[in-house]
Amino acid sequence: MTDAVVAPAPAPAFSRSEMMIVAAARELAGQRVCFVGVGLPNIAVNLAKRTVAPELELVYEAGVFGAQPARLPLSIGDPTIVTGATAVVSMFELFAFYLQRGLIDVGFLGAAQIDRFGNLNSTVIGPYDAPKTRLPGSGGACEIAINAKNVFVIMRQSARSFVKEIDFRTSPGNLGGAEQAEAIRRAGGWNGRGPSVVVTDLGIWHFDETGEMRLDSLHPGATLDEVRSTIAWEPKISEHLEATPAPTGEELRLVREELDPGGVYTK
Amino acid sequence: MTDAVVAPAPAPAFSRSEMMIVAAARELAGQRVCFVGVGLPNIAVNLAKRTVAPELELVYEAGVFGAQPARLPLSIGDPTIVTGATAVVSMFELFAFYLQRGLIDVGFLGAAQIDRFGNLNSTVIGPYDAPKTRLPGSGGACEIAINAKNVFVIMRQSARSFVKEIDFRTSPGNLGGAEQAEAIRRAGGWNGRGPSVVVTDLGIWHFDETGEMRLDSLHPGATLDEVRSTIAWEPKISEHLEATPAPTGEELRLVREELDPGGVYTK
Amino acid sequence: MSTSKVASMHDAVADLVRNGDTVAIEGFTHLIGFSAGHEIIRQRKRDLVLARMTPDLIYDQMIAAGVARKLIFSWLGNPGVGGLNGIRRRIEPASLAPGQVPLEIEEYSHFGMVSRYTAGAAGLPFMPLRSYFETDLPKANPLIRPIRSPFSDETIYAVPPLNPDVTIIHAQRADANGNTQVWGLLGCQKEAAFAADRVIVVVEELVDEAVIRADPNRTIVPGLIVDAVVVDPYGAHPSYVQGAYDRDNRFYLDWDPISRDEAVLQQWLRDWVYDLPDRAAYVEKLGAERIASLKPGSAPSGSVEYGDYR
Amino acid sequence: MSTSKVASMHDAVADLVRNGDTVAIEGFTHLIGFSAGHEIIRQRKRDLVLARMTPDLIYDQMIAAGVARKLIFSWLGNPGVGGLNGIRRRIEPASLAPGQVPLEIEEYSHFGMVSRYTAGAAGLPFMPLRSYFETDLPKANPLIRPIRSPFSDETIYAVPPLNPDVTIIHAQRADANGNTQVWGLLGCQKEAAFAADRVIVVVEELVDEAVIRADPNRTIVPGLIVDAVVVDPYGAHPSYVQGAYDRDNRFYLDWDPISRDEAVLQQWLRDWVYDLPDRAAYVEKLGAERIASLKPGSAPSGSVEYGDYR
Repeated sequence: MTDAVVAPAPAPAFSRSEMMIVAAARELAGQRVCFVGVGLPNIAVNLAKRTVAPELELVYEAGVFGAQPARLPLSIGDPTIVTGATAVVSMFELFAFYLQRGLIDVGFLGAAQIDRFGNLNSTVIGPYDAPKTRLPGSGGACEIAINAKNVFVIMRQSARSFVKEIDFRTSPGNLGGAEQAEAIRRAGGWNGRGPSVVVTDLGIWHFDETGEMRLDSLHPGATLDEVRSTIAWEPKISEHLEATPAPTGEELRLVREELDPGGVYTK
Repeated sequence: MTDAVVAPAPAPAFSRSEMMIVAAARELAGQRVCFVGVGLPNIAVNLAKRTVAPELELVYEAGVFGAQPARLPLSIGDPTIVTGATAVVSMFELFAFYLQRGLIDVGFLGAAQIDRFGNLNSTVIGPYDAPKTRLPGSGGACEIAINAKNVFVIMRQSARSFVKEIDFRTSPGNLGGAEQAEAIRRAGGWNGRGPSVVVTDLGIWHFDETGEMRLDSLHPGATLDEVRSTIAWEPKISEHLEATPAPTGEELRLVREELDPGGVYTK
Repeated sequence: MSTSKVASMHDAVADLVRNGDTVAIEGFTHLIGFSAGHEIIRQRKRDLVLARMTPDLIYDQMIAAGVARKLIFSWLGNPGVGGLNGIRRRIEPASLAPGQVPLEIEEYSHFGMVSRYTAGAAGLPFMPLRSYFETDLPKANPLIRPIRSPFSDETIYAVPPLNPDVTIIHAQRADANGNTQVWGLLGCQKEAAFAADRVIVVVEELVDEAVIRADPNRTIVPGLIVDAVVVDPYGAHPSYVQGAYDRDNRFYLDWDPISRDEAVLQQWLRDWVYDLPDRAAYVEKLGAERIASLKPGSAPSGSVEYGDYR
Repeated sequence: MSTSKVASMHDAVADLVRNGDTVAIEGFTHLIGFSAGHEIIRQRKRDLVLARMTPDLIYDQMIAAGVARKLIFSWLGNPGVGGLNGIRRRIEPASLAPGQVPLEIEEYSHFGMVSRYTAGAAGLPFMPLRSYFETDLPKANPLIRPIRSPFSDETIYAVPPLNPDVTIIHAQRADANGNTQVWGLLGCQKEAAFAADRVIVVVEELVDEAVIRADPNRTIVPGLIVDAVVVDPYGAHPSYVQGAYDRDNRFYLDWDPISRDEAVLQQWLRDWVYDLPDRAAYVEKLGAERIASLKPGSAPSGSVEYGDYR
């Protein structure tokens, strides 16, 4: 490693999952209080805290504020998120006094299905009463989508998950479009402004003025054809489409050595 | 004191306040969980725990369950009710999970005014908007009267306090009579059955089948004339009126030496 | 003062859990009452309505063992691993055995479940919450109903109280009277216990009443509402107990292949539940080495001063 | 990680308490923020709406000093002693000075006040409760309103949220970022703090962040919602701090005669508030002997094990 001082190392190879996690972590720059979900959000948020957002306060729905996990938590209720945390409270308090009160800046969600307006399904594939695939259900996702000020979504693209119509609306996004969503959110006194970014294994999507997803950045190695073939609708692509900067060596080191040495999320 | 073994000591002298406190404490025999109010109830309940009801669990609205005060608490929030208690919780939990849930057997109340049906006023003398005397108000008294399974009342008799019509109903008793009160309590899902005893400086009152106070026991030294002259209505007197047994030497010792050495409540 | 409520797990479950009961085993990832769930399987209880925010491995096992007719929940999964295969086979029509009755489900969000227990614990006929707006959950569950504020003209949602016949919680410690203390994640155990008619507390350690009274702010459940105290060290395995042992993640990973095959799952139940008398035998079968591997390092809370006031 | 929020009481009150604000100083018999109340008097704040379950001596002093136009409360008294004479003189028409505007009052029961703070802390438009049936309180206060359950056809009552502009609480300890821990009586401080727009925490002791993080279950208020941390030892005198000092009952008894005479009361305010710069001067004036007489014996909580998981 000593010669790295005189000559930069060649750009490291990385997987698409690694790119997705790194891109999601970077989106957290400047955010203050983040509600951490299970799975990919968990690793992305923990990476952000070690890189772009050291001041980030991690809130876990299990009842933890200000977690400082010494290892990547195996689940959102891992004992490592308790030891050394700032506060550990009942779930009633967490959901009522932190989330519903409007103290959460970012809620980080995954889902099985998403539509063009960022509405999410994590409940069921097929009819509710006779499911083809029974998924975990809401957990806290329904109320996070309503009460976190901003919602970040992280999920892999595929035509089965980026669908024209989701089978069940677990978490409201921009509903039928931005105008309607904004009116309903305001009238109903929701804390949340809805989804603001969707990070996938192919790129980074934000929402345009109509409330629809728009591809703003394409990950290295991904193509627009790939993007289109993994979405069930004709996607909007930014006129100023950017190229997502590849993961840095340090980002990859953190993911591979500290956060996911077993490669559970990054393979 | 050694000759007490061969000849009983003469009955000790006692004040009317002492008789009232002792009589109230005795009523707690067999009760399990008691919500302790400020003032006279505080000393009566602490006496009961040291005599007829050692198993009594003391609940203080300040948020304490299973208090074991090492001294007579100066107020219902004294630090001595915390140290050595079984549980200390927020006031939301105390009122919601203990009282409103129906776990309290006896709520012990005082008041400035009472009517024949055991309705209580601790809010105001005179009109609410232009009070002659502004009293403390409900505190927990309103919800104790509704949600404690039984309500014990302790107060000194006087024509100003045992009145035909109370100026403000802070705590509902038997409303306009037993039949109405029972119907309303049942229909409204109240936990409480209403007042069951009123202990005064002159005697012990229970409630008859019409829901009206009836004198069942007269304290030593008190007369029926006195009882009548300190009540603004013509009181019911039991056909089987009993004589309240005088305080025992041990009861008086506990009150005078342990519970109220300053004589604050017993003078 | 303290009548002992200490009982064996066998007796506690035999006396307090009845066929047809609504049973809540609560504990959110932390302090999951596996030993109690196994005893319910072993005693072949039937027609239970099982309530739990996260019906993870323990309810997958119980439902696969046939104890339940209905499930009330908010998140159905093997946390950090995947799905719950035993339960999915009772829900997805394609997986049901011929003639098998599907498991009835009643579904909320996490805050909805927490609010149901809170209403139950508080003796309230409903609890209001700002969830469910513009979602399909109220359509899927008619017990999620709109309610209008009497102050602001806003319409939000309400859920009804959930009052289990029996709530079972696992804790670090209790005294013989059932005064129970927990630290680390608190989940909704307090609310679920106060909401219940009967409460079983399972603990790692039985302590003297004086230990509880030395730190009354740590008490989450008073003996007043507890019917039985079961002393079952390692009773929360493969979940964890803050300060005592770690989650046995290997088992969570192992459960996925075990539970994918109904026959393998049933064999697992025979090996680890039916053929064992109690949790002590389970711990012995697990082996001292595996147990030892779960022990964390030390991180003491420190002591605070309550003061002696006389 | 932790930007310091430590401020002098003067600066905290000057920056965060504004004329016309709704201010809640909470702490039920325990941890009453006398030093904060005195600073509000000293800075001659005006037209405050004062909220507090039990407006005891501190609000009697503040209202007599003329800082308030309105009081929101549930029990008005000198606990264990008698009435609050300063406040009564502003309520009872016979006692009002000629031309003096009476104090506006808004009155609840204890559970009503707690429920108002809870609704405020939870972002709810109302909180339901089973109080007020067949009492005159809903007539006296039109903000206590009936609400019908969407499940049981029962009608109970509801109270609206109470969201103070500023909540001030006193605590045993906090770190410089405002992460605050309390033991002993908890009252409704957590709810009042989460309900507020701004929060001032006054502590007996400033501790390192590591002390807080060693026992996260004791944290009642996170630094996230705290605007200023004031270190004011003995700031709760004459009320008490569990483990640190006892209630100074002599002062509660003394206050009765002092407050019965408006002139004596005003002289007391000059001697003990206006003419002193801060709490340190108050403690010095009180004297070391009196302070020492309030020290309790020792009753440690003992330590629990959180476990180090890496």
